[in-house]
Amino acid sequence: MQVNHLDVEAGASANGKVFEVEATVKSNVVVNGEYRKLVLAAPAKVLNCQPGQFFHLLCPVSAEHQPYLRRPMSIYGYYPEAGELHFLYKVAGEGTRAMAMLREGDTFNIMGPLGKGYVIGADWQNLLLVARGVGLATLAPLAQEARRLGRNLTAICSARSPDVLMSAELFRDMGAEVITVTDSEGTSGMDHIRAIIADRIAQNRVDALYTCGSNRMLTMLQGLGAEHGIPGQIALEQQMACGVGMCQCCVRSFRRGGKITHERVCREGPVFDLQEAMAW
Amino acid sequence: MQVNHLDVEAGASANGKVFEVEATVKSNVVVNGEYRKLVLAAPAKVLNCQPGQFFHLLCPVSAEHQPYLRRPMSIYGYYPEAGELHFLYKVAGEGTRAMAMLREGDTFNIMGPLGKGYVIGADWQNLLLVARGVGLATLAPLAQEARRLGRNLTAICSARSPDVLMSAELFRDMGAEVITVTDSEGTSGMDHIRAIIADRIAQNRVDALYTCGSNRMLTMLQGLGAEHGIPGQIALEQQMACGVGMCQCCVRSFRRGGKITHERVCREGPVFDLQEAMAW
Amino acid sequence: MVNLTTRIGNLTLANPIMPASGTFSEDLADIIDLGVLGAHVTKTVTREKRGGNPTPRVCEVRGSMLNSIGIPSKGIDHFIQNVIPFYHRYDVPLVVSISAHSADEFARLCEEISVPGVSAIEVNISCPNIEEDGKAFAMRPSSAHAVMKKLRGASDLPLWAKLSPNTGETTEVALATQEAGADALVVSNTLLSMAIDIHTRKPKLGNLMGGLSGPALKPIALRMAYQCAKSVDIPVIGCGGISTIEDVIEYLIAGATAVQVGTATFINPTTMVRLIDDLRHFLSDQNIANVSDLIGTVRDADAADAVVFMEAAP
Amino acid sequence: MVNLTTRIGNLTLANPIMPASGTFSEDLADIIDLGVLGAHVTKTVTREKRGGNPTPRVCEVRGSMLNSIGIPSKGIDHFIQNVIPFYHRYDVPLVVSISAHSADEFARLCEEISVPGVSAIEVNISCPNIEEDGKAFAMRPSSAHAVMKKLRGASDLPLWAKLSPNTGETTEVALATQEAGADALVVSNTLLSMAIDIHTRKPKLGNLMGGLSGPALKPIALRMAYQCAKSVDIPVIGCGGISTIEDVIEYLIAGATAVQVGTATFINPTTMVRLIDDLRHFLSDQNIANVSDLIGTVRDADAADAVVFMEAAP
Ligand SMILES: Cc1cc2nc3c(=O)[nH]c(=O)nc-3n(C[C@H](O)[C@H](O)[C@H](O)COP(=O)(O)OP(=O)(O)OC[C@H]3O[C@@H](n4cnc5c(N)ncnc54)[C@H](O)[C@@H]3O)c2cc1C
Ligand SMILES: Cc1cc2nc3c(=O)[nH]c(=O)nc-3n(C[C@H](O)[C@H](O)[C@H](O)COP(=O)(O)OP(=O)(O)OC[C@H]3O[C@@H](n4cnc5c(N)ncnc54)[C@H](O)[C@@H]3O)c2cc1C
Ligand SMILES: Cc1cc2nc3c(=O)[nH]c(=O)nc-3n(C[C@H](O)[C@H](O)[C@H](O)COP(=O)(O)O)c2cc1C
Ligand SMILES: Cc1cc2nc3c(=O)[nH]c(=O)nc-3n(C[C@H](O)[C@H](O)[C@H](O)COP(=O)(O)O)c2cc1C
Ligand code: FES
Ligand code: FES
Repeated sequence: MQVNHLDVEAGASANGKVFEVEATVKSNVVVNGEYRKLVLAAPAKVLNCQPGQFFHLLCPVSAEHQPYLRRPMSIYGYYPEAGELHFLYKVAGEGTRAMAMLREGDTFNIMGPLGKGYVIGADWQNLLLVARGVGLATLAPLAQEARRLGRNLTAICSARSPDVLMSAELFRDMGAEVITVTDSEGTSGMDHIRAIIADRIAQNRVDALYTCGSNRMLTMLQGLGAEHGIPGQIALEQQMACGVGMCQCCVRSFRRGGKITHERVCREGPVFDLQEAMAW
Repeated sequence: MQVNHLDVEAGASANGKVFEVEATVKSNVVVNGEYRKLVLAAPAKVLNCQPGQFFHLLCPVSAEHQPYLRRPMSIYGYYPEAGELHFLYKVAGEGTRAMAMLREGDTFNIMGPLGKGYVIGADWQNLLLVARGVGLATLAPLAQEARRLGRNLTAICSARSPDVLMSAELFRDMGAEVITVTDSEGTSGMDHIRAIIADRIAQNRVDALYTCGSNRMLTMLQGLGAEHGIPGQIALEQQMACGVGMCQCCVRSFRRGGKITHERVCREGPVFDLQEAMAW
Repeated sequence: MVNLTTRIGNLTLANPIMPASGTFSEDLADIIDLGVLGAHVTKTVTREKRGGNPTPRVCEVRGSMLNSIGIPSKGIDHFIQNVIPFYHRYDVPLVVSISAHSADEFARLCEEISVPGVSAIEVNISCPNIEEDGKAFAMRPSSAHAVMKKLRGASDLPLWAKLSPNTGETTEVALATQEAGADALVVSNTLLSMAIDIHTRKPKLGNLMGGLSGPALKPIALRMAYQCAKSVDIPVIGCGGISTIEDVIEYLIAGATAVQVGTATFINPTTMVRLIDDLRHFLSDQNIANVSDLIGTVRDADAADAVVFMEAAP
Repeated sequence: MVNLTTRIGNLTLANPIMPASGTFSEDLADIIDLGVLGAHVTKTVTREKRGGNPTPRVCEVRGSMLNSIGIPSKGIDHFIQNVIPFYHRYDVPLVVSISAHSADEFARLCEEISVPGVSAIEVNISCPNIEEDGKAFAMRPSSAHAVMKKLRGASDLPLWAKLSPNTGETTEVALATQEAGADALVVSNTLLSMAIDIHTRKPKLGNLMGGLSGPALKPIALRMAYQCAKSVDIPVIGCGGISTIEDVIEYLIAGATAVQVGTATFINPTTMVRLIDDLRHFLSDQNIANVSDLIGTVRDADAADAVVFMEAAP
């Protein structure tokens, strides 16, 4: 169905910010039961990424799976030196099922990097992020960037049970202080997370809040941020067709200057100001 | 695209003549540059075939090839003891290109056996066939059947040049007398073939004529048959959708009882009376 | 345990799966047991013998097909003597599809074909009306109404009107046929299309244009089935691009009381048998007791704002 | 060596490949050089600000997609101040797509948008005409004629009328728009369709129904392009399901003077660049000097009887 074409040099005077390229699969393995990690060998030109940006992926067509549109996926890791691009994904439907079929050596058509990522303010020393589930994929590069910039990072990692807390390890490896909360231990409720954060804010240990969480997480963090005047950013999702800003299918509503505006998640986002985002 | 389902037991009281089954590829190799031979492991129930019958093949869908309709293909060989079904095919377009991708161990959805095959009259001792190109696939099982019935067979094998005369070998193996004619030697012209056959007819050595040849071959054999009162049969082709007689897309015109009739190649054929067939 | 029966007017079908006209014949009995189907629907027949269109009569397009078979027909006598008796052996309602180029001939055929063994008549109004400007009866509410009215007078059998996707007035035509006495709607026939061989530069069909069927047609025919089910009171039979159980369920939820399977049978001749089986499993897996519990359950008031499912965090 | 230029009325395009409205924007400049395209066609704009339809606005169907974006618009002032100037940097004709719900508002918009930098106006008449019964202008010859006539009076720029596949009167509408002064036809827009999530039982689009685009639309839009090219004298621009060079050639052979590429750009953003390249290679491989030598060369008189290619024997 899709046209499998190989790295068209798409005209000399394009901006050269976003590329459609054929990457090569290095590995594609199950991590932690629920998630899969895809490691691609990708050309340097697409590895100039920002944390929070995403790629738009052309999932492979076969007799069993025939996804048509591309699928948006956060960058889980970008390593220009190693020429690697990582994705962490959960098998949800036709597209991700097709992705799960990718084998070492297969080519995989990807387009990116896309969208606006997280920003770390020059004077923000203490960053706090709250991640759950696949949201980890979106926030991992932020931790890496925080370390590069020498900022302190606290990561609150939420999961169903302690054994799926792979994020904890990852953030610890990146030098973050990690707090784990789980459903099975009854520690992942909003009230409890709020209390943890409020406590740190009281100690002046939070300059910015980051998340890509759920509705409840958004509402809770908005409340905290507003109350204490702490800036925050959230990565949002929306169904996408083009992924680059042309089709206007991926709009969401935002509160800005007392009015409701529509913004494209693929272009103005996927990372938005925490206070402007609207619960849904 | 297609539904890949596995051997539905399609209701107890079906006639049980034709089956949709998943066969397994044993090999799929190039023979003689222009042709490919596909060997399948197939269940016994589909191996109760007649020479001249065909199967309707669901060529595999991939990112590169997306054939939709099935493709009709003559049975090149059926071996109930070995559980094997053979096809000989030429890569022509999307469907046969997809077939050429089949690898050992792949499953392949086939439907058949279909159509009416060649008939060998009880009192026909001396059979003569004229085969060219992929037509060999259609006529090979006839030679096998002739041997089983202890009839004499003469095979006139026509080809572009002597080195593509793989049919000669095959028919010789089946105990036939083989006459080869080739374009490169200038022996494959209709006049020459006609002369060879007329000569044998004069010697009373031809009781029936068989072919699946071209228009020119048809016209030539019709002339000979009519002149000498020798019966004959020809296998014809036509584009097919259903392959079993439902859609009426595969009709061709025939001369019968002074009138022109339309017959379905998939159902009333693909083998028809030589004199009734019409040049096209 | 689960109840697959469905009612089309006064006919009760053992299950909602039946073939589409022109994609089914006695020949399929070589492969499946025709006795398991919800109904048998025959290829459209005309009163007179007809030859059909020139070959090539089919071609494939990306993931679907075009056909311009036309309506080759051996005529009504042959049909009554040979085809109808074949189906006597099955305890399955026989639905006969008919067509004609004028309303009067249509009505005559309808009357003549109303013989024992026939349970319902499907009226293929997608053929050109040569008495008017050659546009198919199904294109306009007025011509659809006129022909259905005549047919209604010609037979007491249930009349199923088969609509065309080529019209811009789907609901108007649906309402007109209901008003003229149709007992059910079949939605829909094939959509006028074309394909050209870029090497020979010839149209791929001998008749230049032909009807699109198969998966590509599904979203269009589904929309029509939904529109019809919303606007008429008679049952709607969905048809167009059905090949999987998901397709069947989608049509039922949209409001179809039964479905017809066409092109998919060419790809997998056992499709209908499998769909009946799959439907049984789907219903029991979902604890749905009756097929009828699914019909028309589309939550069309709740369509918008489905933003919640966009959460990545589970 | 090969000449890719093509003429749409008094406009000469460097090549016949351009984007379809709503599937293109300044943003694509991040990925390809917009300067290589035959024309730039912008997303339909309305006079007033508009919000567009509720989400979800797209979904996929087998091998194609549906959309119900609607026409979110920042209004004409924003468009004139921000969008038109962006395209000044390219030496490529700028075609602005406009729409409105009444003929008068349409004409006002047409006049106001006829500013320097705009080479042609594409008239999206697939939107409902709220002054009549809410059916789109493109559905009927009369309403298409009326609105085009008003627009013709409102601007001296070339007017391209974009037709809809939802009508049953394609050639009648085409003739009516020509007669009202259209300079070219774009054939066609998306086809009304539907999809339902069988698990939630909700329509997959927030707006219930939406337009089918992508490969499934091709045989339908190609048929329309052929019908239009046969019946009108003004150029026809083919649009619908184009993603490969074979698709482009098929439209040109059918009679299209140029083509628009829509959904394929979502799948491969470099599609148009590749098609221009492929077209050049196709022509030179086939020893065809000019794109124009292909246009309308369909051998429609020779369609039938193509039985000869069925020979197995070579
Ligand atoms: C910016 C962004 C970043 C994302 N990052 C990740 C990630 O790192 N890891 C991960 O597992 N998932 C991520 N998602 C969600 C991911 O895109 C969906 O899980 C995926 O598209 C599902 O496709 P499918 O075919 O398997 O599912 P289906 O349900 O069959 O998809 C049907 C359609 O809905 C769309 N869709 C379904 N779920 C979502 C969703 N949550 N967001 C947007 N579109 C959706 C699909 O793209 C497709 O078009 C991200 C989404 C966005 C918008
Ligand atoms: C009864 C019968 C037996 C046959 N036996 C053999 C055989 O043993 N070996 C072999 O190599 N070929 C045989 N053919 C021809 C074979 O079916 C075609 O070569 C094949 O369908 C081409 O498909 P494609 O997708 O590769 O080509 P495409 O040209 O892409 O096919 C396009 C469409 O045209 C149809 N088509 C194209 N050529 C033919 C043709 N010659 N006959 C019927 N339909 C055609 C295809 O099925 C398909 O639907 C036979 C045909 C028939 C009818
Ligand atoms: C080869 C073929 C022949 C058909 N013949 C008829 C016919 O005679 N009468 C009719 O009403 N519909 C006919 N149809 C249309 C089908 O009944 C059905 O409406 C259409 O194919 C859509 O369903 P599908 O997508 O499941 O095939 C035919 C379709 C095909 C593919
Ligand atoms: C997301 C999307 C938005 C569209 N918006 C418009 C539009 O604003 N105006 C318009 O005339 N056509 C619009 N179209 C229709 C396209 O211009 C084109 O006619 C149609 O998609 C068929 O071409 P394709 O199959 O190549 O996509 C839109 C199509 C899509 C997919
Ligand atoms: S996905 Fe097309 S604008 Fe965002
Ligand atoms: S292929 Fe359908 S009747 Fe012969």
